[in-house]
Amino acid sequence: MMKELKEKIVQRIKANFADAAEKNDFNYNRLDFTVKKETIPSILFYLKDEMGFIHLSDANCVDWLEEGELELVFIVWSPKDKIKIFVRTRLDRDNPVMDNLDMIWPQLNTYEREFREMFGVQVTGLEAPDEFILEDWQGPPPFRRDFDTAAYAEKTFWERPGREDAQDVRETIANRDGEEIPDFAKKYSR
Amino acid sequence: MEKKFLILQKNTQDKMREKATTLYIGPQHPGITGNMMVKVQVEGDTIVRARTEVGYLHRAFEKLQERRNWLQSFTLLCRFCVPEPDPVEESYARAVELLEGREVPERAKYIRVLMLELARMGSYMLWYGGQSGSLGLYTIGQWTVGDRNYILDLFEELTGGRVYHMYIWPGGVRRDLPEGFADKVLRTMDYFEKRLKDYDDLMFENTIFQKRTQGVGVIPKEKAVEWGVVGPVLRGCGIKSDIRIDDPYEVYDKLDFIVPTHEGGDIWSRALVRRQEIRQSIRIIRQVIENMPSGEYYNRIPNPFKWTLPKGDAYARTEATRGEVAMYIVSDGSIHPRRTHFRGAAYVHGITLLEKILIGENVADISAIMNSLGVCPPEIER
Amino acid sequence: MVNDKNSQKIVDFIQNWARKHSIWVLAYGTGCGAIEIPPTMTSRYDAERLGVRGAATPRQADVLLITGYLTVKTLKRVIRVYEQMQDPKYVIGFGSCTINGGMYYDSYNTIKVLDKYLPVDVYINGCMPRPEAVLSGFARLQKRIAEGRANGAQQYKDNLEWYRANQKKIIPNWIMPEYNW
Amino acid sequence: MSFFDLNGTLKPLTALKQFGKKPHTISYPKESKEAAPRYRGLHFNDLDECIGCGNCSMICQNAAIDMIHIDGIEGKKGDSGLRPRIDNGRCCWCALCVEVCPTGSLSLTKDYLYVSEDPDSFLWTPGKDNPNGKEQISFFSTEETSLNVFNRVPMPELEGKERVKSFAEVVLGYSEAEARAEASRCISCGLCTEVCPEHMHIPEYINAIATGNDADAVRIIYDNNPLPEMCGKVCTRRCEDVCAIASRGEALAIRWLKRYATETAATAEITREIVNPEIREANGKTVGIIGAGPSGLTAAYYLALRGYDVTIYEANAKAGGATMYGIPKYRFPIDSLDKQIDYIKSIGVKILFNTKVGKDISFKEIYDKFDAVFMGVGFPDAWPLGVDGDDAKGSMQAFRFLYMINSGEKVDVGDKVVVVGGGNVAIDAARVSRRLGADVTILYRRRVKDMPADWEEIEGAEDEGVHIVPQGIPIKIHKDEKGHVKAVEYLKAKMVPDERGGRPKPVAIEGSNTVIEATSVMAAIGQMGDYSFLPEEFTDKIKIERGRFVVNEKQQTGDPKVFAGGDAVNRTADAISAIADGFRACKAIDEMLGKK
Repeated sequence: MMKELKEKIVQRIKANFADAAEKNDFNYNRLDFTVKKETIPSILFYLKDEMGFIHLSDANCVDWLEEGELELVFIVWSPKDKIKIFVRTRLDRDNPVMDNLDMIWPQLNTYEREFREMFGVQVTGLEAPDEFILEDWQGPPPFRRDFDTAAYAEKTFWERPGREDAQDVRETIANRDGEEIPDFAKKYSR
Repeated sequence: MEKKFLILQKNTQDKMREKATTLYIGPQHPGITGNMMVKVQVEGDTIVRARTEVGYLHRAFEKLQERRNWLQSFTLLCRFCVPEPDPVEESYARAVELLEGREVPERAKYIRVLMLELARMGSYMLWYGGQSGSLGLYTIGQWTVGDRNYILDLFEELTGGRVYHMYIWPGGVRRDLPEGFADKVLRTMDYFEKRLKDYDDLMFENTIFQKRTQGVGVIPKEKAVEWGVVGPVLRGCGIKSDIRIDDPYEVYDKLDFIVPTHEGGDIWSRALVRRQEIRQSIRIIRQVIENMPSGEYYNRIPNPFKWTLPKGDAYARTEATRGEVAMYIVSDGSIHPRRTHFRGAAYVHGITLLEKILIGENVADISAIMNSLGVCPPEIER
Repeated sequence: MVNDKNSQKIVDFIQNWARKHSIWVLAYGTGCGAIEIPPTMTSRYDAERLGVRGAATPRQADVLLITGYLTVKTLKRVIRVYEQMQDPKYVIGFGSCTINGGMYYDSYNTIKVLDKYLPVDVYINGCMPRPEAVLSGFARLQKRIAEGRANGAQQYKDNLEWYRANQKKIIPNWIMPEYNW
Repeated sequence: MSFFDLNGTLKPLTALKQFGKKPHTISYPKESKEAAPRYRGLHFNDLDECIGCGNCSMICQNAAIDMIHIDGIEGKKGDSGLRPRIDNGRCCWCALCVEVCPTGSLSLTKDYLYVSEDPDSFLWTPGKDNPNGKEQISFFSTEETSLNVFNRVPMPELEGKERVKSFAEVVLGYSEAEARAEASRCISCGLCTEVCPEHMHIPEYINAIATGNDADAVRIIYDNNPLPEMCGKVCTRRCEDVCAIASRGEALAIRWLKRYATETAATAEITREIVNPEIREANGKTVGIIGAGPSGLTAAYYLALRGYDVTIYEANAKAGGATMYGIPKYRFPIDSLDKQIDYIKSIGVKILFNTKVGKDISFKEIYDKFDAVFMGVGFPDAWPLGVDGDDAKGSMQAFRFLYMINSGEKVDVGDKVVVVGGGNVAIDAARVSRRLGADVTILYRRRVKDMPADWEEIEGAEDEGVHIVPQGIPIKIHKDEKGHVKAVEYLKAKMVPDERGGRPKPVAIEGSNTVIEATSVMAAIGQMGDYSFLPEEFTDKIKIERGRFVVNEKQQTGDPKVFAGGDAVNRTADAISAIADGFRACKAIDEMLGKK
C-alpha cells in the first residue's frame, strides 16, 4: 500500500521534474528527492499546491566541507498521504546563493535567516533584519565546519584556573615504562 | 454634529498614528517561557506591528554536538527545551535507531511512552501556571506548579533527576522501572484526577479567564497548516493533527486515546485542548501501566567510544506539548554526528506566527498569547 | 553618633538583619536554571517563608539570580540590569555553568566564568540545582548578609575598571549608559 | 455570555475550601525530603577499586574530569596511579562516567548540596573529599547497565574431535567483522602496555583495527615487534590479565587481534609493502648474533633497520628457536613462522643455519669478527624427572619430544602417555601425543587452577580428551622386563596453605600410592641452558648465575661488547620477554656503536 503510494509519487515527480533523483529504499514513510538548486522553488510549490504536502516540517543546512558544498534539506509532510519527502539540493560552499522561498511557507523566512547567519548562505530577496540569533558577531558563520568553537571559546573567554595538574593516563603509563609511541600511531591514541 | 464628531474622530486617529509608540517587551521572560524580546509598535494599546528578537539563549548545541560522539550528544538534548525535555531525548534516540536499524525492546517503548506522557503532564502543569499567571490569576500557578512536583518526584525516582532526566537514550531507556513504581504512578494519577476539578473551577469556570481569552489571538483555520502551526495550537483551530496518530511512534498505535480539537483558534480553544489532553495523558498512562510487558529495557549500544553510525540521515518526529518537535541527524560514518538539527515547534510559533497574530491585539495580551502558543525560546535558539 | 564605632556596629547589625529577611529577587531567569524557580516559589517549597519573593523591576530588587549560562547577548542586558539595581544588591550564581562554563565550556556564545564580569556572592552547584539547593543558597546568602560579608556590590564599585575591561572584551559594540558609580 | 456571569464569578471562590487543608509545603531546611534512591548527586569513587583507566575523563563531554595524582596512591601494574577529579563547575551529572567505569568504582550519591561563595572550591575529588560517600551511593552501574562490552567475541575453533586427527591449526582466527567487533570493545586506556615486557602500542593498533585501518595496525605492531604473528598466536599475553574490562568482564582478546592484523598481510612481500620500514644507510658496523630465536631475530631486525650488518648463527636447520621447535604446529604453523623469517631476511639480516657455535665456529672467532655480539641462546635442554626409573625406555623430556616432532622425526609413544607438569610445554606434549593417537594423562602436583599454562590451552586439551590428574606427585616409574616404561606410580597430594603467604604447597599424602599404566612418560618440569660454547677465557667476564647470564638493564654482560637476552637471561622465559630483551639490546648496541 505504502509502497504503491510512494511509487506513484515518484512517478508524478519524475514526470514533472526531470532532474529529480529519487531515493526510495526506506522501509518507512519517507522519500528522498535530490534536485538542482534552480528547481527547488518549483518543486516545493508543486509538492505543496498540487500534491498535498502542505506542512513544512523542517528545513536544514548541512556543511559538507570536504566536498566543498552546502546541502539544503527541506522536509515536507502530507497529512493526507502520511508521507514525508526530503527535498535536497547542493550549493557551492564558496558562493552559496539561494532564492528566498518565504512566499511558499512564511516560516521559511526564519529558516533562511538562520542559514544566512549560521552558514553564510546568501538569500536573494530575503526581507528580514540582518541579525537573527547572534549580536555583533564578527567571526565566520559559526555553524560551518571549519569554525572551531572550542578554539574560539578558549581564545575569547576565561577558563577557571586550578586544573593544570591533570595528567593523561596513556602518557603517564608510557612515560613510566619508557614506551615510545611512534608519531604515526598517535592519532589512534585516545 | 454628526460630521463634527467624525472629523474629531479622524483627527484623533491621525494623531494616534503619529504617536505610534515602540514598546520593548522582554527580554525578561515576556511570556513566562524564556528570554526573548518582542518589539511592538502600538497605537493606543493596539499592536500594529510586531517583531521578535531572539538569541538570548543561544548555546550552539548543534555545533557542540558535532564535537561530541553519538552518546555524549545525548546529554545535551534535555537542555533544548527545559520544561519538557523528554520528547527531545526521545526523538534523538529514535532518529539514531532509525539510522542504525537498532531494535528497541517492547518494554522500553512502553517506558518511553510513560515518560513522554508524564512529561506532557508536567509541562501542562507549568503551562497552567504560565497561562493563568499571564492573566493575573496567580493562585492556579501556586497549585499546579506545586503539584507538578509530584510528577517530578516520579521522574526523580525513575531517572535520578528532577528536571534533566537523561533517561531515554538510543537503544531503549537507561534503567528499568524501580520496584513499586507503577503503583506510585497510579496513585499520582488518582491525585491529579481529583485536582483537575479544582483547576477547572479556578480557571476555566472563571469569568475573567473566559473574557480575557475568548476571541483573543485568533489563528485562521484555513491558514493554520500553511503557517506551520502544529500541535495543540493547530488542534485549537479545529484541525485534527497529532503525530502520535498520524506518524505513530513507539507504541502509540496500540493505545486508545482521543485527540481533542476545538474550533475557534483563540487562546480559549487552545486552553480547552490542553485541558482535555491532560485527561488523555492520564488515560494513556493508565493503559501503559496496565499493558507494560516484561523483558529487556535496553538494547545495548557498542562501546560508546567507538560507536559509529552508517552514513546517511534520519528524521524523527515527536509530539510534544508545544507541537511537533523533531530531530534531524546526519552521519558521515564517524563517531561524531556530522550535523544535528532540532526542529522545535516554537521555532515557527514564536517568530513568524507570533508576529502575524499579534497584530490587532491588545498589548496586555501579548504574554497570554505567547503562552498559549507554547513559545519556548531555548528551543528556538538551541 | 554615626561616627561612633560601636553605634555603627549596631546600625549595621540592624540593617543587615532587615536586609537578610527581605531578599527580593529580580524575576529574570537567564538560563535553564529558571525552571526550578517556580517550584521554589510555589507551594511545595514556598521560598517566601525566607523572605524571598519576586520583584518586577531591577529598581525594586535586591538579588539578581544568574540562573545558568549567560550568552554574550544576554550578558549585555544583565550588566545593564545589575547596574540599574540599587544597593544593597547581591548576585547568586546558579549551577555549574556560572562557575566554569558547565556543559557549554566550548560554546562560542556563552561566557564561562561569571565572576569576571559580575561580582558573585554565592554559588549554588548543580545542573539543575534542585529547590532545596536553591533554598540553601538563599540561606547562605542570608547568613553572609547577616555577617556583613555579602559585599559584592562594593567590590564591583571598587574594581569597576577591571570589570568593565572584561565586559568590553567580549561585548564589542558597547553602547550602554554609564550609571553614576 | 451575559454581562454578569454569576457562575463564573462564584466558582473561583471554591478555592476557599482549601483553607482547612494541611499544606504540602516542606519546611526546608528544618525538614527535608530525602533524595530518590537513584538520585544523581555528587560523585563518589572507591579509591582502592579504581584502576585509574581514565575512561570517565574520556566520556565526559564537558571535559570536567581530570586524572590527577593523589598522595598515597602509587601506580602499579594494572593501575595508572591516577584518580579522577571532577570539576563541579563543569559537571552536568549525566552519570555517563558511571556507566563507562569498567571497575564500577565510580558512582553518584544522594548528596547534592554544594553551596559556596568561593568559586575556586568546586574541584571535587570523589572518594577523597567524601570518604564516607559509600553509604550514600545512589546511582551506580552494574554489569547489566554498564556501557562497557564485557563479553568477548568468541574465537572460532576446530571441534575437539576434528583437532586430534591432524596438526591443523586449532584456532581459526577472527573474520574481519569479528575482529572489528572485538577491537571496538577496547577503551584505549593503555594499562596493558605497562605489563607487556615489550611495551607494544596496544591501544593504538587495536584502535586502528576498530576503525578499519588494518595496514596502520600492522605498521604500529611492527614498530617494536618483528615477530607479531608468532606473538599473535602463542604469546603468554600478560596484557590481558590487567585489561580494564577484565575487572568485571572478559579481557579484550588482544592476542587474537594482533593475530588478525598480522594475518591481513598474507606474505612476507605484502608485509614489507605495508610496513615499508625506513632502512638507514649501511653504517659499516657489524653485529654477530648467536641463536635465531625471538630475541636474536628481534635484535637482528632492528639493528638491520638501523644500518648494521647483522649475521645470525643458528645451530638448527630453521630459525625461530623455541617457537619453532618447542611449540606444536597446530598452535603455530610453520608457514607463518617462515613468512616472518622471510620478511626479516628481506630487510638484510643474514642467517647461517646449521652452524653451532662452539662446534662449527668458535665463540672467539665471532667475538673478534664483529663489533658487538648478542647471545640469544635460549634453553635447549630440559630437566629430567629425577625419580626412580627415570632411565627407562620411553621416559623422555617433553621438550625433546616436541623438538623431535617439530623437526619431522617420528616418535613412537605407544598408546598411553603420562605427562608430568602443568606448564604450556606439558599441555603441548599432551596434545601432540593425542594427535599421535595415544590416551594422555597429565599429572600435576597442584590444582588445575594453579597450572601456569594458559587456561585456553588447558581447556583445549580437555576438549581433545586429555585426562588431567591434579595433585599427583610422581614417585616411581615402573619398567617392564625390556626396560620399557610400564606404569607411573604417584602419591596424591593435599594443598597446604603457605605460612609466608605464597601459593599453597602440595604435600604428599602417605600411603595414597596410585599407579597408572603408561607406555611413555614425559617430564615437562622445566628447561635449562647449555653454555658449553663459551670458552673459559670469557667466563670470568660473562658471568652465569643460577643457570642464567648476568646482564645489566641494557642486556649487557660483563663484557661490554657482549649482550645477551631471551630465556638464557630473563626469568619469565616467554617469547615476548625475549623480544623485549632483543629490542633493548638493539637499542643499547646502537647507542654503544653509534657513539664511536
